[in-house]
Amino acid sequence: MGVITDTSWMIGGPQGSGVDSSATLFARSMAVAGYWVYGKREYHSNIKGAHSYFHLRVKTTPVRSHIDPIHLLSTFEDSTAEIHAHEIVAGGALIYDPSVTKPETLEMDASVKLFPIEFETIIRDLAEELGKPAAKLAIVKNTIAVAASLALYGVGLDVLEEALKGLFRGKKAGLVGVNLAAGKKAYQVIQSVEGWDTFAYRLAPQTNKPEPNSRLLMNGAAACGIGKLKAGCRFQTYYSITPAVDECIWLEQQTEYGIVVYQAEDEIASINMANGAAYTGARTSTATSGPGFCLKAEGIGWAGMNEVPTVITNYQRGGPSTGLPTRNEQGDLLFALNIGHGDFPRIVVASGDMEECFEDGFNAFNFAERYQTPTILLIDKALANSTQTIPKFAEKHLRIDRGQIVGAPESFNPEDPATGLPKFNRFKVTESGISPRSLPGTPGRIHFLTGDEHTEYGVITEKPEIRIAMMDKRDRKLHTAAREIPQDLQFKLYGPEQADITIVGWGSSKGIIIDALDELKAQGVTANYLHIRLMSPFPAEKVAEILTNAKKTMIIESNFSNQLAKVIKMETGITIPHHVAKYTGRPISQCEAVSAVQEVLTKNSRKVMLSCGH
Amino acid sequence: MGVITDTSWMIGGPQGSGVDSSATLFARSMAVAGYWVYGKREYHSNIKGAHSYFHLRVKTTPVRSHIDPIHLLSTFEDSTAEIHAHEIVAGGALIYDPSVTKPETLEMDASVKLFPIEFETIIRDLAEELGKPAAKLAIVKNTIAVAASLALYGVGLDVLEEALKGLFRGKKAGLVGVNLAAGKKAYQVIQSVEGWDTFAYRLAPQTNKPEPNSRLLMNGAAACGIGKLKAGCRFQTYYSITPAVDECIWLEQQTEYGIVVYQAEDEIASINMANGAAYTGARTSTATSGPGFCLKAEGIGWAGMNEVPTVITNYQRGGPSTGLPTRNEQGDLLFALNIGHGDFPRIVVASGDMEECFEDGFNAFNFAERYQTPTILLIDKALANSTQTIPKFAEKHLRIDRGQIVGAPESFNPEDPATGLPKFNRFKVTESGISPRSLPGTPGRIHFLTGDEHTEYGVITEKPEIRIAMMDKRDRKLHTAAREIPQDLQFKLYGPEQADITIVGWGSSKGIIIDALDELKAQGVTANYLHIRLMSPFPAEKVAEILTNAKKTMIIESNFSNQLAKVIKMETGITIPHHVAKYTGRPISQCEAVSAVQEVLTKNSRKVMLSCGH
Amino acid sequence: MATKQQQLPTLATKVKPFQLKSEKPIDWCPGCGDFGIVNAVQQAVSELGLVPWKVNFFTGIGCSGKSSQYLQAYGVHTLHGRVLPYALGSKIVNPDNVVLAAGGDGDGYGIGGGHFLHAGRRNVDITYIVFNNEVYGLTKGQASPTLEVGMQPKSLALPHISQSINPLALAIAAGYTFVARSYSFDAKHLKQTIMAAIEHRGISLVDVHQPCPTYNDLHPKEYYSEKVIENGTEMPRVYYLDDTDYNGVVADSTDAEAVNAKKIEAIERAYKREERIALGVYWKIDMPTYEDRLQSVIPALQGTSPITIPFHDEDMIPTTDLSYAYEEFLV
Amino acid sequence: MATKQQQLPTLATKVKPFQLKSEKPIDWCPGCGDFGIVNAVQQAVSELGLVPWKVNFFTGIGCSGKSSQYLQAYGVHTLHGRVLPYALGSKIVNPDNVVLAAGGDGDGYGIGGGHFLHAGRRNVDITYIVFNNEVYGLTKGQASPTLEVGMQPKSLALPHISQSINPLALAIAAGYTFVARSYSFDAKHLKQTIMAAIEHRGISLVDVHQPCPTYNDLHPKEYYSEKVIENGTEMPRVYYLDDTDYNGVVADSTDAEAVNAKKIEAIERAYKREERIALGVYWKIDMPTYEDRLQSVIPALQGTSPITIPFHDEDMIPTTDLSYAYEEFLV
Ligand SMILES: Cc1ncc(C[n+]2csc(CCOP(=O)(O)OP(=O)(O)O)c2C)c(N)n1
Ligand SMILES: Cc1ncc(C[n+]2csc(CCOP(=O)(O)OP(=O)(O)O)c2C)c(N)n1
Ligand code: SF4
Ligand code: SF4
Ligand SMILES: [Mg+2]
Ligand SMILES: [Mg+2]
Repeated sequence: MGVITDTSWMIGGPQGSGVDSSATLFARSMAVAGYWVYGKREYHSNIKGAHSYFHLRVKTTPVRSHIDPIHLLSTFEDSTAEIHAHEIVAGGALIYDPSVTKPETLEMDASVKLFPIEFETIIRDLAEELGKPAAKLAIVKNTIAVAASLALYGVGLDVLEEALKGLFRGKKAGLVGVNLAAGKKAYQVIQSVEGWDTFAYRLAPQTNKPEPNSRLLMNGAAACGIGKLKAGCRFQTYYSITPAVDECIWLEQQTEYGIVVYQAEDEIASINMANGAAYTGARTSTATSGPGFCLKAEGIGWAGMNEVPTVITNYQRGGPSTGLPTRNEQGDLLFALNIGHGDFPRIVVASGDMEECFEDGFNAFNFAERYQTPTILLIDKALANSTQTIPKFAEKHLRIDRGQIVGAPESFNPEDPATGLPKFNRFKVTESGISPRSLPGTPGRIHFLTGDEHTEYGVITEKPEIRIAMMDKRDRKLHTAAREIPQDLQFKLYGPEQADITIVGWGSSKGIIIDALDELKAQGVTANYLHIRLMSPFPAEKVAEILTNAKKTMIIESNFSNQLAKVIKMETGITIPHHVAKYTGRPISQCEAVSAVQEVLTKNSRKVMLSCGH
Repeated sequence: MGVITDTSWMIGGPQGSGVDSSATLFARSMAVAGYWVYGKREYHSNIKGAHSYFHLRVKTTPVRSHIDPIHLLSTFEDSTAEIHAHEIVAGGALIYDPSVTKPETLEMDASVKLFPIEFETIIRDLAEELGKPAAKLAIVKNTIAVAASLALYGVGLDVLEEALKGLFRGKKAGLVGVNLAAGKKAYQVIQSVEGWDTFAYRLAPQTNKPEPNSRLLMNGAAACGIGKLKAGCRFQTYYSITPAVDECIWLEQQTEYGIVVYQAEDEIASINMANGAAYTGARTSTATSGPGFCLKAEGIGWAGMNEVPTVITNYQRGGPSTGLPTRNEQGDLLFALNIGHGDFPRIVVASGDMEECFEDGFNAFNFAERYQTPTILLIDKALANSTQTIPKFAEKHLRIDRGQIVGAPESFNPEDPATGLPKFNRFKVTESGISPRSLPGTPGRIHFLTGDEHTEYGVITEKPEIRIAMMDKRDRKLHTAAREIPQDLQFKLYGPEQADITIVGWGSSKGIIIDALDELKAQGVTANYLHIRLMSPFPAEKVAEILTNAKKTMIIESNFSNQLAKVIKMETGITIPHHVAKYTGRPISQCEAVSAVQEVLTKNSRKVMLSCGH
Repeated sequence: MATKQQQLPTLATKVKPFQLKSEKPIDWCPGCGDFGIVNAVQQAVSELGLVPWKVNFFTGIGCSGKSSQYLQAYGVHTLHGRVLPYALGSKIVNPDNVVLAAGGDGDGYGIGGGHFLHAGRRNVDITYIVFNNEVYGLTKGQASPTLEVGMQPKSLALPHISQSINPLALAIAAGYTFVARSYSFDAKHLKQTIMAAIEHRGISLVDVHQPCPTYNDLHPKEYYSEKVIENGTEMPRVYYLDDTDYNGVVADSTDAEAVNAKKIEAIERAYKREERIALGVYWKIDMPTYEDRLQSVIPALQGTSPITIPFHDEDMIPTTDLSYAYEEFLV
Repeated sequence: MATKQQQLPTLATKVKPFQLKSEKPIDWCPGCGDFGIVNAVQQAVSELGLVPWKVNFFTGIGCSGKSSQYLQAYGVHTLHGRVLPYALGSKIVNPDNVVLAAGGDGDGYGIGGGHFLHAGRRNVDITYIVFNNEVYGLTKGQASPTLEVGMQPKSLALPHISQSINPLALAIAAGYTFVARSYSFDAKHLKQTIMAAIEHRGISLVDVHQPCPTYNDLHPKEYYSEKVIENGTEMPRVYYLDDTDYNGVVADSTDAEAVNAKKIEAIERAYKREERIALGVYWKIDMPTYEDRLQSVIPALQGTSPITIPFHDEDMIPTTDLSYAYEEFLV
């Protein structure tokens, strides 16, 4: 009996048919069983009908990436098997509905085990038992497909029950029963198929089971949202756009925290409302994706000029233009670094995994307020929409840093309004570049803001000497930030210090490459991974040092032009000789990362283009 | 008696008081006298009252830059002398109104010659002679200040008369007389001052006088507009903004040519209307400046994705944000190169002088249509607003290139509408990356456009293999352009092949640095100048070759962060070790350029910051 | 300025609606109102006998925005909220094409609100069809500007706390010269309304009530076919202005007083509070178009159009004589 | 939802208008109407006894936009066309401040047209003053959206070929709850109108006719002080709604029918064709503000405001308990 510790499962179907909830149920079940899960979601820019799928990987140890082969493909309609059957490995399995799928017509390895399930029959039986119309029960198809998979993997019904309870809470608790009943029937069907218990990819039982409720099953969008909540974000503006809208709607639901989520008339209103609110003193952010990010260019420049601490989360998706609106890309790096006309400081952070999404969501406000400058978070769609089991976030080490905010001066006498009127040098020229800030409403600290060049008091000026002082002052903040931001928030080298090859990357590739390091090691290659997180101010010196000392360097990015490689070249002059790029909108898999490294090592390829995945 | 061949003249006053027209009259007069003129205009973001001035340089040979010292300062009110008197060189002169200016209170070299003019008296006398109310004649102050200057420079009254005739044509011809009469009186006053004819900066008569009407006295905005007209531009959209509005209003006045200039409700409408019109087949452009350019980001990306030939002129001004809205900067290079999310090809050209503005304004449409991609022209305010005498533009070598436009297919039969319906592979994957284009209205060539990734027919797709083919195809166009665009439109090396130092620059610095080369030579320094004009596709190889072979390299830019140096580093890996930057919003003068080069040569300074000018 | 006759490019042999279907498979949700609208457009184009390759169909981004991919004509899927600028730019340079624009209520009245307003001021001869489903369909059901305050379709996390706009009243106030309402499942009325809008010379707005069965559970198809009680009697929800004594057409556009009075009447009609929904033309006036006015200030455009004026010869030598432009600069 | 009383932050000792002048020298053209508007704002703030440091003055970009630099209060010179988003964002997070917004007609009705429309839908409690001079002053006199079709002020190269908007009618249609017109050189009326607008709880629009002597030669100061012949008698150009029997105030905002009728009446008044110019309040209705509605859907905001809810302790340790947020994710 084959048991393994790492498996790859997929479920698919037309959009709107419940693929997402099936995947969530499956992931929850596996998590309840103590496994670690990583799931990636692929869907079209369509509401109903187009093919979508969820690809889940389950391991006995933490997992951060998907692999391309499928061990078990679970389907409940005709299209998924047609599209994905050829990806099932030898000895893998297919769960299908024999009334719509004819295995003999599929392009598929001959050794794939077949598990036909007559969905209609199960539903009909169930309907009879419960005395409900069968049409009302159609939705349990999803549960059946999941339960059948669990049976095959050797996961018990108790786990399914627990997972269903976690999923259907409060008003929805009534749904547990019927779904469980359907699940039971699916178990029976599977267990009636000959050889079901010798499935080659049956999972090894989890021996090192984490404490129940000690982990989170979460995606990057929610992780970032939670980070923002923890930071005290009280105003988030947005205009609906995939995939940024997920974070916004999630935050809107958190009514307990008093956060106002404002659906503005467009992204221009969003950024400028955010600027207005951030200036006023609320911790404020706005979230968007490429097309909306374009529209924020002018507002971001204004925040830079006026030293207003607005946080902007840009969820990157396939560009250019409307592009591949529901697909992955790391295509906005150069744009984010240069958005807005003229020179002004900005902080740009790119998160690499759930923990970074949470921490960066939190830190962004500290950076923005401490350095009084717009702070852009880059999160790619693969991270935003992927689900992962992770330990609960560490929170103890977190501190709020509001930077220099001053209250009323001592000279203020509430009895004498005139003492509340004096002007305040909000833009004082200081060595750090950071000036004390007062919030509107504070007596004795009246000042002006203007996108025009201005004096210390915020008064418009065109005087060359003030211009120079102010440009220099604003720029110094970035140098201060570069000095102060802890190095491990800037970049990190994963794997051995010395390696045959150093892989450079950013964003969602982090988990994939880290997982690939293990696989490479197993294949006899020592590789390490330089993960870059702080894009502005860019840690040029340290990065240069690491790259200069590396034996061989390569970069992996999910964009066409290898934008990070360009940034590194611009900042350090160093040319990374081997570029791996993926721009199909599908995230890189662990397998792809491994073979790209091997190709660079063995063939010395200068350019490797990846294209796995539908 | 001192005669010179190169002089620096200035007139100033509150905005709205006629400084501009005075300067134009002076420049025209000098041009009529056969001299060459370069004039730079400095003004506040204000309509009336703030100090503005026009700085003109007059030479017996062509001139492309200003110098900082003033030989003759002409004033008709109190503020200008107060602000600028200290800039007058020893032996220079001041024309002033003794009723408002007291020379003894001015910070000024003792040797400056004084020419008091009682403006009120002249105007009163004139009013009496003409029987008009004096108040109606106040405006001739400007002419008086100009005429007095001409007298001092030794330029005859006949020249003034000719210039006035050129200025006041058609309905305004009646104004020639009164202005000439005022001018005559100014001549008399000057010639009554002792020693007027021994003024140290009296101009040498122009012996090598160009043919009358063989030259243009023009600024960069008009030069670009003329280039667009010549190219057949038929639709220009804009939203008012300094300094781009000048080109637009000028084009609007050219009703003879049938060009439609559309003042849209904002810059977003401008770019997208332009896209709509360019797609439809009219040669179309839009013009803007920094804040408006921000708003065009999304539309530019759409044009890139849909291979629509829209031309965008971005008149750079002091940023960030509203910045120094009427001042100079070369601050939008990195933004232009990276504007819009995701990767798409764009052509970016930066014009360096009047001729380049004209040619680039013309070529932009050829590039846009041949490579079917948005084409961005960068012109800096110093170029847009400076006046210069130049030979009439060469036009003979110009050719229109509309790229691949196809008409109805042979299969089309006007009798049978069905033959007009077939779809057309507008986005055919070709080796050059360029696909045949059909304009709406063409039978048998129906196709779709969409900002989503699309098939050859323009149908939305999310298929990885098509995505790859299309990204690659679009990118290839840029390689084709890099191969095809003539090298002298990409960059040019001015001065000797071999030099002690190679200066790199772009935009309006061209004229200044070329003028500086002469001065440096006189000072014993051999320098040459690498002028970069095509920013995307960037001529990386050739530039790298020149820089690698150069003895020593430095760069001069009018922006804070030396953006071109960054681009060069990103594109070639080469670090230019000496950076000269000016970011006060005032253009670089020839003197500053010369001394910056000297400072680099003598002190080996890594960073030189320039700050001359009010 | 006298108003001119509409001249549409037509065929001797009309194409059939099925010939106007593109190959692209439609991927709207089953039961979506969008189907009805695209069908009506195909039928209108067919019935008017328009030359399909002279039809230029611009759409925004959203479920509705995909429509341009489904009509076999020159179709341009633009940017979210920007369909009007595209359509205007295209029509101004080439008035020979028939320009149709369409998009969602979020697209047109939300992010596109500024363009919506200003397009009314120009009166360029285009037809603009808005798919009004009260939600942002393609981004999964957030409120659009036509969703009434206090409502909460199932896709909203919290009840809606912004007031809705009245697109018809706004359009009339903004200067649109043809303003109508229709309903996506009233095939005949919708087709006829679109035809009338295309035939109208000037900018036409057709606001189409469009059920979104996936996100808008407040106003499904059933809502529109329900009977409502009015003055004690059962009446169909949907009825026609043509069956009432309301007439929104301005008889004489030169009588400024009368035009003004009619405009107020039309706005009042648009604001009328009723359980029922009145389909039809709320407002129509014949006025000079932007194209007409352009020709009056730019004589060089008379009898021609921006795209038609030649600028090069057969050898691609530019033919534009710059003398006129040079004049002011010569020295 | 019942409407609440306006509560403004006031001082026992009012500051004098001169104390509200900032040090920045004003650089408008001599005779510009803008002077009158800034004076009126200073006087209104003084007379209402507002706490100056709780006054947050947001302005757009243009000649008008410079105003925020001239009032000694927290002043924010925003971006062209974006003054409303700034003002709204600021007010929503801190309702304790008095938020004033101001800008040009190009700024507000042109590029800001979309925000102008949508701000009406929210009814956030701010006051918005528009400097209506029919031109783009700071960019040298191009047409603004209030310039009538066919007009050609001296700064225009060609006659204007787009129709103008009627800002009052649009604002009423868009949902503004206080809509008034005033004139920059009618110091008393303007001051009083601005005061009433500030006192109004909800979004107020004050459209101010403002002569631009430099570019708008059609409507100089003299135009406004001219007499016009009406029904055969000489009458002053400018008059007051208060002196007529028109009353734009909605008495009972819960009577939907009556509100609707009044709204139509107000729009009609705004469109009234006359040589004369009627100053005053065209429309006023008391309705729940956006802030009120927020509190109704987000209980955590009741009795507090976004900026007031604490999120850290004295040692800057975050105090937000994430348990509630974590719940759905725990496994
Ligand atoms: C600038 C920009 N912002 C946001 C989006 C995301 N987006 C796509 S469709 C859509 C809304 C669609 O709603 P609507 O216009 O009402 O059309 P419907 O789907 O309801 O037909 C949005 C916000 C985008 N594509 N571009
Ligand atoms: C995005 C953007 N576009 C254009 C401009 C240029 N601009 C500055 S002021 C102005 C117009 C001013 O007109 P208006 O709003 O009517 O104000 P006024 O000067 O008449 O008071 C414009 C277009 C800008 N600053 N930003
Ligand atoms: S989401 Fe709504 S509008 Fe979009 S296709 Fe589905 S039903 Fe139609
Ligand atoms: S240009 Fe007009 S609006 Fe601007 S300051 Fe001068 S007069 Fe006032
Ligand atoms: Mg919609
Ligand atoms: Mg204005």
